[in-house]
Amino acid sequence: MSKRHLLAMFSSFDEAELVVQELRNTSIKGFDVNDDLVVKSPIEHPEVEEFLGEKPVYVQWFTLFGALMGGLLGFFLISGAQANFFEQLKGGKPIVPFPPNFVLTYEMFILGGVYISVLGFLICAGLPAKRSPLYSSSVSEDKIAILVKSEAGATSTLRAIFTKHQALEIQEEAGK
Amino acid sequence: MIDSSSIKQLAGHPFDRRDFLKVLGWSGAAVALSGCGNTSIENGKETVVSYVEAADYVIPGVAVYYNSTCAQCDAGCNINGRVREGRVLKLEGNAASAINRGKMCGLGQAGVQHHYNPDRVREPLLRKGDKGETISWDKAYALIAEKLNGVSGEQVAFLSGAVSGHLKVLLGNYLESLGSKNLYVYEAVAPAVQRAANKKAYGTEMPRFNINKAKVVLSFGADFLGSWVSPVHFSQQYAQFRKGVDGQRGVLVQVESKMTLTGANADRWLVVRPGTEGILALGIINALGASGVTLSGDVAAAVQGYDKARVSNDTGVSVEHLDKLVALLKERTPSLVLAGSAAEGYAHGSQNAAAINLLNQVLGNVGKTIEASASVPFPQMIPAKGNTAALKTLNDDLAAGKYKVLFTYATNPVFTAPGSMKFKANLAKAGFKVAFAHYLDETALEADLVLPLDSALEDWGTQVPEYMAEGAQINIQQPLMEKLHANTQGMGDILLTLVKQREADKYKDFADYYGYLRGSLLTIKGALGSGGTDDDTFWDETLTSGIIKLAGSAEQLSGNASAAGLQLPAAAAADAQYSFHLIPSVTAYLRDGRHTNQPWLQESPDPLTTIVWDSWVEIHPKKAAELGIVEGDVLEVSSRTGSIRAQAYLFPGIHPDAISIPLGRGHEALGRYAKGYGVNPFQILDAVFDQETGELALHETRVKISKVGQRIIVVKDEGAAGGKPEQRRIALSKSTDQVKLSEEV
Amino acid sequence: MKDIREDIAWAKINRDVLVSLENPRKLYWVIVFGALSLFSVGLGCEIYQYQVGMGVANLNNPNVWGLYIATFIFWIGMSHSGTLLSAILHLMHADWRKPIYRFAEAMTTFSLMTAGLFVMVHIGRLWQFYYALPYPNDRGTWPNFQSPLLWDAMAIFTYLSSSVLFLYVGMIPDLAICRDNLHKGWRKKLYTLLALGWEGTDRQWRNFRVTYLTIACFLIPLAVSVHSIVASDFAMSQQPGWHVTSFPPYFVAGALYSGCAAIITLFIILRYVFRFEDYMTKSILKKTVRLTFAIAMVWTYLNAVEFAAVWYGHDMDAKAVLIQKATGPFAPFWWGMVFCGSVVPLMLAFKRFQTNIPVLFAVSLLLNLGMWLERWMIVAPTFSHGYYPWVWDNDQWPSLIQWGMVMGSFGWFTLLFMVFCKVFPSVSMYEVKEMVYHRSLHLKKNETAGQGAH
Amino acid sequence: MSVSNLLENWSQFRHFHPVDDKPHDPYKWAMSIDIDACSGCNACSVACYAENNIPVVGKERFQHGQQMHWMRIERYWPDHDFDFPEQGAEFLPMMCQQCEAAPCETVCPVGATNHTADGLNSQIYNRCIGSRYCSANCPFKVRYFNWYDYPTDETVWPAEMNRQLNPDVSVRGKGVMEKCTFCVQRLRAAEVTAKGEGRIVREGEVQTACQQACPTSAISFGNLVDPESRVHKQWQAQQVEMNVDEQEKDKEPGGSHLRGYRILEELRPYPSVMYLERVRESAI
Amino acid sequence: MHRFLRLSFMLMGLLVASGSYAADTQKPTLTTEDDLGPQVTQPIEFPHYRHAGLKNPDDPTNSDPSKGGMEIDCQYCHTYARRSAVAGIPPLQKCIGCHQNIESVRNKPRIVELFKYWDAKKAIPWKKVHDLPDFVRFNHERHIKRFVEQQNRPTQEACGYCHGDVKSMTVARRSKSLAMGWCASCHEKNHPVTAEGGTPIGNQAYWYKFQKPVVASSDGVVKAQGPNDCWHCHK
Repeated sequence: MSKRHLLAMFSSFDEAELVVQELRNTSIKGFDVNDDLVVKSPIEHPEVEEFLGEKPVYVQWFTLFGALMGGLLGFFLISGAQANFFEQLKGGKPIVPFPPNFVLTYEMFILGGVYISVLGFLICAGLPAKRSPLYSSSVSEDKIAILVKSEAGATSTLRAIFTKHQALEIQEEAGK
Repeated sequence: MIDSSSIKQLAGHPFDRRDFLKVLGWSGAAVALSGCGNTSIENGKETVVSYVEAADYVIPGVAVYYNSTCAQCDAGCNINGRVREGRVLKLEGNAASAINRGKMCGLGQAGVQHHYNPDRVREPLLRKGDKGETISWDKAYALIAEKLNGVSGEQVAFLSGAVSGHLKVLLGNYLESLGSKNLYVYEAVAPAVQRAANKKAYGTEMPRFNINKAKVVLSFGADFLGSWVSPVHFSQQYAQFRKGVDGQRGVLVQVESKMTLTGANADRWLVVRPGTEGILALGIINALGASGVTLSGDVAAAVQGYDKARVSNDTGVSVEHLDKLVALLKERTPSLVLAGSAAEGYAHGSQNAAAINLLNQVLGNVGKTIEASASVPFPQMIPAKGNTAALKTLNDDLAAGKYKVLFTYATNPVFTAPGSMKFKANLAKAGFKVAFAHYLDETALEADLVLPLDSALEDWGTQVPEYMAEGAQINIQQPLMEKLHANTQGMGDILLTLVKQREADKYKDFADYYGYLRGSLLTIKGALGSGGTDDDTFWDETLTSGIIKLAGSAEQLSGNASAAGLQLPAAAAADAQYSFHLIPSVTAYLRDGRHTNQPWLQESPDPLTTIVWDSWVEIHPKKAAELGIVEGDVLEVSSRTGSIRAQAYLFPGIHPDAISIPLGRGHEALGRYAKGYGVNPFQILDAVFDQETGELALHETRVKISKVGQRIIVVKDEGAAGGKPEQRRIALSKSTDQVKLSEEV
Repeated sequence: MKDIREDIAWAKINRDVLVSLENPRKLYWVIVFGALSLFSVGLGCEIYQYQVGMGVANLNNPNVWGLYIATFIFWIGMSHSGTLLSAILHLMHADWRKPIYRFAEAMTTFSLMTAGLFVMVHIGRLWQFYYALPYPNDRGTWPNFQSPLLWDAMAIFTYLSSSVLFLYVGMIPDLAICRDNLHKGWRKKLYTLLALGWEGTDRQWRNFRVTYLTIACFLIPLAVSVHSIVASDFAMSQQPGWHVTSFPPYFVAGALYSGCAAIITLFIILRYVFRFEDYMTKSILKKTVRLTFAIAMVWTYLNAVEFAAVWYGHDMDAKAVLIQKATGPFAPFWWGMVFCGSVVPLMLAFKRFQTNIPVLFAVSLLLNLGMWLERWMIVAPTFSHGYYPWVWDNDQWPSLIQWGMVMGSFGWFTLLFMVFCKVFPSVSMYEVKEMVYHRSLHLKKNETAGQGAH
Repeated sequence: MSVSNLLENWSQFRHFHPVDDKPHDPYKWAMSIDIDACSGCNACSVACYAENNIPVVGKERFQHGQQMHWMRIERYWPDHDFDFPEQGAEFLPMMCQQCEAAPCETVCPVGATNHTADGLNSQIYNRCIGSRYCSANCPFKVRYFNWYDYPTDETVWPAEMNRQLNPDVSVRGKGVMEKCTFCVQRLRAAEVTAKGEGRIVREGEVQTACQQACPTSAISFGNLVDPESRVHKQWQAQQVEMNVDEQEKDKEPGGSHLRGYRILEELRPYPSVMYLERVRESAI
Repeated sequence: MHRFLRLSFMLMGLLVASGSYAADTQKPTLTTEDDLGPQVTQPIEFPHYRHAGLKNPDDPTNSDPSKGGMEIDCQYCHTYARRSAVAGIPPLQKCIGCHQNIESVRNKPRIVELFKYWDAKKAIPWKKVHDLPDFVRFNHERHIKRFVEQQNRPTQEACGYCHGDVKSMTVARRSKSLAMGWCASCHEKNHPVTAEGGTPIGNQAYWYKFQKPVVASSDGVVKAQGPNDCWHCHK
């Protein structure tokens, strides 16, 4: 079954919200609001998340893991090196002194946290990604876009809904 | 690469002087810190240098130690040279020596820098107009023979520094062969006045001073820790003296107008008006008499009138100090009174010295802390002692155009003669001037022929020290390494060649100076106390120890100095125009300036001012404040003879009426480390001489100072804050009643 | 006065900012050329010093660090305000940060890169620099982790890389805008590559929000730790004048202070050079100025506390250093620091100066000078008046080589910054849009509320 | 395995030195300098130049404070107002104090300076990168930095002069820190010899160059843990303890009659050099 | 969701692996493999195999000297190694000492060359094969003492630790890396620290290898690891 993409542009979040609500209320065959709908916006807009419904974010887990591993790696790398370096006794301090190791462990903790968070962001956000088949550069300017994916049969229904809500422009993937 | 003094291998081996002195692959010490753990062969160092033949004890990487004698000054310290792969690396003291007992001063250690000095003369040079031309030794000898041809003995003169041992013998023989009696032995800073005074007082020029046996040492400007007579030996005595007999620490009182290194170590440093040391000595005698010490008639008569008030007034030493000093001298015996160059550098220097020696007599120190020194039974080898009176005679003769041929050796009069003598101009009147030189110093530059000498570390010789520490001894000087430059020759070899020119037959048995030395010493083997041993063994033992200790008898010491003829002038009146006394200070390391080209000495801070690489004018802070002078102000110091410029250093250890400039710097030649650093105070010395001995009165020059208007940074080690400990526990001090030295280890 | 006008069209924002990326004005080239020349001077000095030895800097044995370390701290300090404006204000939802945080962050990054250079140029054997890096090697050696210098290296590395990531992550939506709007050769390719295919989908924004917030959270303690570690270089040592408990907060305050001053300077320059009057409004400037004033007072207080503590305490050596600072050869610079750092900012308390651009420009430069002097006065006097009296007051006036490198660092920083401004949008477009959007919503609400009240 | 090593020997790694540590055995090199005997003559300093390949920097660099003397003689005037220094000057030989808890060691970023088993504060030239942090943290300011490349400098070691260089000691190039080593090359040679013979280094078997030269024998050097050594006896007689920051004897009211003290010991670097106070006669 | 978990586990594994690697490999492992240095052309091609090589095993009487080696002890010629930190090169005298009595090879080209140097009293400019940087100080004497004199190992084995199997070479060639890690790898082994071993007893074991407890092996010999003090080799 071939899926087709449809992109509609709106001038405001309000319109887009209405569209999403309507799509959610209308049952269209071959189109699932939660899976096949993507809202693109030029700014970060919390309301988008609200009207699309809660979706889980996993970046924090990466962060936690990265920070802990960074800290552990830091401490053991440093202490291990101190314990094995040829010449260790310095300034009357213990071979494995805590204050310096804490400082370095702390830095490694942050380093791990930041690095793995960014990694997590890329993974969770699916970046780097190929551009989706339908894209309008006006999204990066001031338009809100709704990209839907549906079976070929459903496009006209969707199109009707978009038009109803004053879509500024509707793009449709060229037929194969 | 591992060795140290702990595994010293004193070379007790037959001397086959061929292969092992060879410089062997010395690349080991070159630039160290290249990259990381790179173990490939370093560029330019691909070859391992090996021996053809090697004695069994010569092991690469293990140092060999040879005993020899230090030639940096006349004290005659015995050294122990560390040699590795054919290079001499370091000079250490020979522990078997009575003189230095394994110790070394910095001047002596810098001997290696004399040896390796890049500015040494390497080829015989003949004057061609303003330039020197390299010639061969054969030509040089032929030239000397030619110049001497038809010249009578009176027209030849030899100017030498202090010289002793076989070199002196050979030098005498050479002059004799020339029919000349004109040997001038000149040393710019020798204790010549003292020798004369000692001779008068004790019957010997240089008795033994037992500082270690004295409970009180009263020194009139004798810098025995720095530059006086035999400093390393006296330093050891001083250390014992400080530990004291029975735990009673020796007390050192130094009387002088400018603080010397010894003064800086004194328990009490008494500043006196320049030239009044003799007055103080007589005042002390007078006070001692007043406190019950018996004085002989003439002494009592001589010191009459030197009452405390007058002495205090003349010298500037307070009555309180005088009383304390007298009490101390009376209470703690034996004591020792020393007369140093600072007391003697005046027109009445001999009188000062006599007064001071008289004090020893009165205190009963003669025979206790002043003892007869052992004598060397070979009078021809005892040192020809340098003085400045010789220079004056020579200068007068030169001015009269008396000499057609003049030899100079081991002295640099163009640099050290007082400016008032106009020595350089007079020197030009000599016909043909031959300089035996290590460096192209100021005198060598004036010569017509310059003959390069071996350094003391590559030459043979014997030396008899003037000051005998214990028994008499003859020091052996032997090469520690192969010649550095192919075309230098030993002074002994040169003299031998020259004397052969005159009397070939007499010396035909001696191929070289080494042969001469060995032959001569073997002939007196018996007298040296080794009659029974065979020649080779004797020779090996001699070279191994580097010292021939002699049984020699002690000279007689006369203990009846008389006060007859003691006539001290009243304290000098102030000179309205030239208001300051100039004290040219003799520093421990630079002395008369012959070693200034050794960078270790240049960079070794002057102990008192911590100044390096430069000259300075010491002036008392109060006087400086009066005159608006601050540290670094360039001052013009003018005497009647001339003027020099140097920067001021405010120094509390100097009489306000005096300024002091150190000797030894201000070279116009000599080499890269000496030329252009500092100024030469010899240049402005007036021609004033000691009335009795005719010695130059070094401290008699009067100067005036004026600010030039320039201010420069004084190059010194002390921080700009002036080295004040500021209540920090850095350099601590206690007085004797707070310590229990006898309990110490 | 408004932070920003609500009626700016989103498309105009794009246009205005994008225009700053192209067609540089003549003035731009003049600045770039000047910066390049300065940098070349510094580079020349470093090459000379590398060849001949550190001695050409006229350092000596007690005074071993000189201007290098002082300027190092200065640049490290400079970096902190980027983080402050960006991360702290982000967490606190102070949306006036939005038009100005981008360049502040760039400033953070570049001043860290400049600071790093000073660590390099001050090393005696730069060619062996890698000995200080912890890497397994066949010799079995490691750097000394007890050394505050190593903590420094680690902290700076963490801070620099995290700041770059923070800057970059925050810029992705803007890079996408650039990608979509610029159509010329290398730029297009660069932006396409860096935008990572950002399309502004809901999933991207969702993760973006969390990530950005997370990094911001990490950056704040990191920034504090970085500068307190720099303070540890001194405070962890035993030297009088350095061994001070209040050094870490003092350094952090000083860092924020100099950073804020630098932000004002750059704010004014950018506003003028790129004609960002609509975005970098006087209202925002005023807020920044007030923030600066507050920090200046914190710094002044901490300074006073430090001196007071030393004065009140029984540590004679530390006291001696303090007296030396105020009366010794460093006195002109020390009093200069007090004047520039504590007296000059009092001007910022006056309302009429808070938006007076020429005055603010001059003041901000003076503040920076004061803060540079502060760093020098931390480093140099202790060397010249430490525990050991023998080497006291042997102060060394820095040679032209040192000054050349200090100048060069300003050139290097300016150069980096100018290049950045032409390659990357120095005003965050998407966030300005957000700001405008929220303002207009707010306005609408107010209007409706107002109407209702009638 | 390093982690297992870490866990197995944890208590070893947490030792503080020298406070609760095992003593140095068989060697702890230490010195004592009698500044009453020291005449300030500088012979030690020159000996140090000769032994340790120290460059002579020349007038201009000396003026800039870039001198390299590992052993310097400090001259202090007594601490009160005077017209004339009637008690002379105070000379203090100052070199690396080989601290047991050396402030320089902890701060070196590359670990080029460490504490050795025989109680020395080592300086590894080939490891040093020249951050100069050690010097910054040295209370005595006895560390000297190679500001220029002296080995290649013709004015420092011209062609023949470099033949004097001691092959046992590295010649330091530009950019590294150096300092007094207690003549470690001699110590190590003696230790190796002794080891080959199955014994420890005997008293008097090894001398530092400064001690060897000192005309007044003001410097004693030896093995502090060897009860036979002079240094041990002196430290004991003077009641100077290594691991304290204030000596018991100094706590006595009115002070002690013992002369031994260590400079800046209140900073707790635990220096290995004990000085004996200068003495001046009270009767004059 | 599972995707993330899988990834997390992978990442964790990666970090643990790299972390443990980093923490566990500070010390080089003992390496004995060869690391050949460059071929060096010597002025005279000295045949080490003839002098030090094993005698002809097929002919224990070694009646034919042209076959096999002569099993001369390394120390016969390299006498300095046991007496000094540096091994040096034997003096020419050493070669001549034997060869003037061996008429059979007197006319071989290499020997003719050798005598040319001897007659001219010129040292042979041998090329360096083993060279350490100037800041590294290796003590030959100490190693010979330990291995040959105290532990009675064959000289060739002891020398071979660093110089390789010289007896099989013509002209010697560097065959070990001689880099610091290589040296250290050997010193990582446990050494006896008893008086019999020539080492003074004391806390040295503790100081030698700070973190390692002294190992008492089954034979009662107390052991510790080699010196871990930079100043032993770098001064």
